Amino acid sequence: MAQVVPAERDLRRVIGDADGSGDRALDGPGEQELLDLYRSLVLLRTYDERSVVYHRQGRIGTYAIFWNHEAMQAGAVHALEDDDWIFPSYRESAIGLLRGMPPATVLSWWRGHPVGWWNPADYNVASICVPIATHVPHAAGLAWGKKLRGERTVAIAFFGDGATSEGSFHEGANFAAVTDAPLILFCNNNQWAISTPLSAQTRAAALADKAAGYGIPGVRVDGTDVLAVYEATCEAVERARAGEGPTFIEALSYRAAPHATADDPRAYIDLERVEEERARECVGRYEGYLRRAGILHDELAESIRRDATDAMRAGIAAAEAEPSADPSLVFEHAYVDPPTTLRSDWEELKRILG
Amino acid sequence: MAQVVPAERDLRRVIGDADGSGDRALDGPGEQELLDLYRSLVLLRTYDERSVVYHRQGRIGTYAIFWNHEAMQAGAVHALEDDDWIFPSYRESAIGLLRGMPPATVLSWWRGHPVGWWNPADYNVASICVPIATHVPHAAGLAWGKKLRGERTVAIAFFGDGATSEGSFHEGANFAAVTDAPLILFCNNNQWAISTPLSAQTRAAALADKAAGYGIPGVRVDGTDVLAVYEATCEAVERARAGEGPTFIEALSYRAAPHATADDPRAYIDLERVEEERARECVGRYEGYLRRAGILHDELAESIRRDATDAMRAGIAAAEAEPSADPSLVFEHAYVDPPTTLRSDWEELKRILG
Amino acid sequence: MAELSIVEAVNDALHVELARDDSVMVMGEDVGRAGGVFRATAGLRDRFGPNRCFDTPLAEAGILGSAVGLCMAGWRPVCEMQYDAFSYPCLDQLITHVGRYRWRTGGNMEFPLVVRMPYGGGVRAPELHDDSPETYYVHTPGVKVAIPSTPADAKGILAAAIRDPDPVVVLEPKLHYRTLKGEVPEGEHVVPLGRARLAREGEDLTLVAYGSMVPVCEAAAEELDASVEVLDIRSLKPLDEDALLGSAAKTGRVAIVQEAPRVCGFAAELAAILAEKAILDLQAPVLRVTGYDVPYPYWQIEDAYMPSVARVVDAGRKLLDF
Amino acid sequence: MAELSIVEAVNDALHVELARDDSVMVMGEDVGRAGGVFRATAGLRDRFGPNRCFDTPLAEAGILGSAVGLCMAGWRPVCEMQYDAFSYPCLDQLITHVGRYRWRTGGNMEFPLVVRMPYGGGVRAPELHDDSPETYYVHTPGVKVAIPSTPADAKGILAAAIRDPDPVVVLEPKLHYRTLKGEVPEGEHVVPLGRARLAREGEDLTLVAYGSMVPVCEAAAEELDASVEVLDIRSLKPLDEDALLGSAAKTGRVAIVQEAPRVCGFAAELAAILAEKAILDLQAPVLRVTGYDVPYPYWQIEDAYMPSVARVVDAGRKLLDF
Ligand SMILES: Cc1ncc(C[n+]2csc(CCOP(=O)(O)OP(=O)(O)O)c2C)c(N)n1
Ligand SMILES: Cc1ncc(C[n+]2csc(CCOP(=O)(O)OP(=O)(O)O)c2C)c(N)n1
Ligand SMILES: [Mg+2]
Ligand SMILES: [Mg+2]
Repeated sequence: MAQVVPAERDLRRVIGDADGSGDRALDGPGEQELLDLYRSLVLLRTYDERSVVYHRQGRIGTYAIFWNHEAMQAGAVHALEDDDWIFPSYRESAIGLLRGMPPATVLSWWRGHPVGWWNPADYNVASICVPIATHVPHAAGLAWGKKLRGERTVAIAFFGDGATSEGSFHEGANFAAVTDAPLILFCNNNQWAISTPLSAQTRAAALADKAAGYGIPGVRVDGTDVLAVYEATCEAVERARAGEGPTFIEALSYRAAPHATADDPRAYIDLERVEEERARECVGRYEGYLRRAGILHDELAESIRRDATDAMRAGIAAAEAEPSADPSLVFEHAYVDPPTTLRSDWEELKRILG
Repeated sequence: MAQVVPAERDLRRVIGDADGSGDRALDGPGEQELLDLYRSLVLLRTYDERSVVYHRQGRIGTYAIFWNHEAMQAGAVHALEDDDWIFPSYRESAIGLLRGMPPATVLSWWRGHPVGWWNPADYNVASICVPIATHVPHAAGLAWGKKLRGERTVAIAFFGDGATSEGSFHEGANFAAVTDAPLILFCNNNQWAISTPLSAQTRAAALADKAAGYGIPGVRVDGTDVLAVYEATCEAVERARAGEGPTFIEALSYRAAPHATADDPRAYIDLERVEEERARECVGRYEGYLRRAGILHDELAESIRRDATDAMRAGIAAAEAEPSADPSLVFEHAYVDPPTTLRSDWEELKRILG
Repeated sequence: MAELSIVEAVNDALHVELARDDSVMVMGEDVGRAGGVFRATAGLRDRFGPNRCFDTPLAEAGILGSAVGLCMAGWRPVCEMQYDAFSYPCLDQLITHVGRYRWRTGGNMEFPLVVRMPYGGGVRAPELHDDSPETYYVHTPGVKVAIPSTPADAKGILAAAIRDPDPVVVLEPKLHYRTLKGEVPEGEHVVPLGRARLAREGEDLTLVAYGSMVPVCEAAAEELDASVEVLDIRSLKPLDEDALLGSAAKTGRVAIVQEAPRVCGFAAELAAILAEKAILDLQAPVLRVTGYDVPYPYWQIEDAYMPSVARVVDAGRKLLDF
Repeated sequence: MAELSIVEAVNDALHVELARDDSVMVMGEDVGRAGGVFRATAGLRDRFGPNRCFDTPLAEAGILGSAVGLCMAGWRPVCEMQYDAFSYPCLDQLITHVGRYRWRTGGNMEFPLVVRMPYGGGVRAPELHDDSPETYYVHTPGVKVAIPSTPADAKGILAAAIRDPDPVVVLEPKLHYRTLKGEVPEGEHVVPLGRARLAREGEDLTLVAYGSMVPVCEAAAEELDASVEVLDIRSLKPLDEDALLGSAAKTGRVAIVQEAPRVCGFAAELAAILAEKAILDLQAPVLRVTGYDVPYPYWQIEDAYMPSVARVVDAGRKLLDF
């Protein structure tokens, strides 16, 4: 009888328990880098928490909350160089902040304002992908195309557990594997796709078990352990740059917030489990680690948080200071060389708008 | 570093070498059943070889050759009961013969004649699926739907190695796994998708390695060993009926004939390898096994072949005796309750055709 | 009769039809535990069990493809696509199989499935939550397409689609899901496909629309200083050609309003029918007021994209002045 | 000038464009080792290497999706879909990304990719090798669509598509791939998108078509006892509206011929444009001669499905007698 063999069953961890048991030191990052990573976590956390407030205040539209996903996003991005490309889903909407994108840009995106649309080449961050998993082949194509040009660029695509059910995920992963593309398939397994639990999404014991089907390594990490994510991604980047092709990383966490501001999870979620997860959320875990290691103390933490809060305050102010968008933009940007009808349509509309 | 772990690396075999070393007896099938299996193989082989001739004679259209795939088709179907459903691709176009479908029906299909369209419920054989892998979700839905109704029906979907790259394969396999559908995913891995070799299709060491990603067993068999195919499928059927869900079977063979009558593989294939494969083709291998076991002798073999040839002769005669199709059929069958425009379109066309 | 919103009417239809016929089942992303992201399927899982209201994996082609197989097993699946633009992955199954399978069996098997989804813009949503994809569906042979504009029709047309022996795609105007309320007959209520609805009678000008554009036309009719007829097509395929030609014959002036991009939109089909069959009745050009041939814009400027009352009024005036 | 078939002209265009610009690459199923199932890509792999003519896995959404990423890396991918109906799995990528990505970057990134495929019926092939899918493409904002009918245009339009900074879908009439030969300029040859071709001049009646229906119209023009103009649209988006309106103004009688199913076909778009902008010029109804709204039939009766010379002549007579 055939067997189902797991890829890497045990979750990789670097950060230990609250009492410090199990903490592991990482080769590589020094104090400054560890603190930079903390800054990124705090920036993302602050972005997320402020955005929920802004939404309630009617200052941004529907918003996909990423509370407790910060460790996956920051841990993975810190393993990359700035030339490496990031392909985010809506869940990683603010990941550009880690590449210097102004908060106002991301806030504008959620405000449905055209200044929220950026040039991917400015940050090596692709546009936010709204339809599930359809950006996975883009990332495969970019990684492969860069390799064909002799560049050493690596790409990473972020997607969720639900996304692994889509044909696009499958086709993109296979393309990347077949072309030995330097791609990291980063699966944020928060165990929910809106109201659908992981058990209704797959029968696989672990999502990383999918990797073998593409002939690539499948790695499992604790997605709330930013250092484990960082370490696993570093290894994947190394393999990719060495020409060894893609890696599938499954980062296990738990969605401890609503799917988005429009969602009410009380109808389907286990609230006790949510409480547990909120108690061990990823920013606090890392903060504990840094404090235990003597790298972080109250004052510094406070100033990092203040910087992030200030950045957000400036960001929303800048976003709100944008003049309202010109309706002529309806007709812009779809084509380099548009059909002439778009011009006459705009002339007519202008006349009617008066 | 993560590992790529195979499902079942060694090919399962029952039939030994030409000298008889390695032959294994199967529990289960008696002499009659073994001979019935032989009859099926010969019927398929005869269908295939005659069809290539008919095509050359201009009596059927383009035809997808399945020479040396007979063991996979017959071996798997013999493991089923008649109530079980078969979902063929174009490569299994004549599989209905094993369920009593007249050769004329299949020949008519390749002749582009409406009498080649059958009612799937008459044979529990779905329509031939032309677009790659798109029937996999159909098979998943049928298997699941039958289970929901409390029936004990099992379904099997046949597809190729190339098909495993399609999103439809992935989505169908996952649906079947998640619903514990009694489905057998039967992959005819003949190592080519037209001119594309397996190595350009996947980086997986074995296609059966994909099974773990769906949380289902992945089995590998020698696809030219009809008894190995039979045995592995019997086990998969048993699991399915026991409520244990789908099995992925990878049957390894080699496409030792052109993809279809329109294809010239000399541009891309290794002709020596083809010769080797032709020398150990599946019908001859089974014939050797039966002879060594004393079950088959010249006279019986001859009469079985004659029956098949007679059936084909009668089949093509019947297909060619069909009156030519009525153009009114253009407007039939798309709808139970068609838009009225179809009727007026036909009235107009009739007037013009005169 | 109860006063219901459109999404409540959809929910009502599903409750009635699942109770009436135990081969009807609902499937889709988040239709079960959550009752659908718009709550169109609320209460079904509790009432009929998880097999009759099934939370699928996140895979639209898988949903529609399995639905084909479910039909073969005797079910009548009602598939929800979560949003218009997320239905595109299912187009392959729709075109290659849903519209052809019955034909492929020589008319021997039926595929009485329904694909339903919220469609259209104006809801201040991020990208790809706003499309009007009816052309992709209506151009596809073997499927029927309907787009209701009122709560009563939302219920009655969905019921008709579920009972129809052929595959039917139903697009529901999400802009009015909760904002448009109306009387809806209780219990079984079926509005046959293939019949247009005269939303407003008039003599001078016909405004033709369906779905979310019907209220826009009604408002424009109010503003225009003429006797304006508003024809709600509601069933795109089969189409009530007689109603269209009848109204054109009566008024001689027709504007067609659609939210989708213009090129090859359904308004083009209606205009082409008029150009062929009403040419002697027409006293003016046939005008189309449509979305533009560009991606649906980010929401701060979506109002400029959507056919507005002002644009319809402008077209109406042009026709009346012609 | 060489006398080439359509598929040879396509092959010629690819050779010239790959030699001219080393960011152009060809990708698709069987395009490399086999040179394409129709041999449209023959010789490219040997000449330019396996990276510039790449045999992809069997996954159409994967092909088009990777092509999007390849554009981001500076490539200009030319994607082959093996047959019309096998392009449907790529519709999702086309609609959600190919047509929107430049817009989504505020016009900062270009996606100069091409999707090319053989299309259409009449080739005695099994199911799903015969579709005319242009509506799905032309209705999609952000992409351009062209369908040549002659060898020279097959080369020149493909070259224009490859050089175009926007995504372009090119459908090639497979019925005439090998049977229709014509003079094709050697070396670089570009036929700009957006210009129709007057295939035949006439005074009494205009037959409008593109792709495989152009020869049908030319044959019908011969049979009709009148001065018949044949307009080869060839670029569906951008469209040469002036050529269409000009011919309609001249003859006052227009029939539009398309192989695709009727409802929301491109003939509807052209008829709608005429109904809006040529209403005073028209001396007769605008007729459409199209495929029917049914699945493309099995090949023994496909001739009854395809718009025939007899059907076009019949429409022409109706218009002339009107
Ligand atoms: C193709 C497509 N189908 C459906 C949706 C609607 N949708 C948005 S988020 C979501 C759930 C995604 O779950 P998962 O992949 O686990 O990512 P998560 O949201 O948990 O990060 C769904 C179904 C979509 N955006 N795209
Ligand atoms: C969706 C789709 N794309 C492309 C094709 C054209 N095509 C027909 S057979 C084939 C190769 C299939 O290879 P495989 O799955 O290995 O099956 P085999 O033919 O070897 O049995 C291709 C590309 C198709 N039929 N459907
Ligand atoms: Mg998730
Ligand atoms: Mg194969």
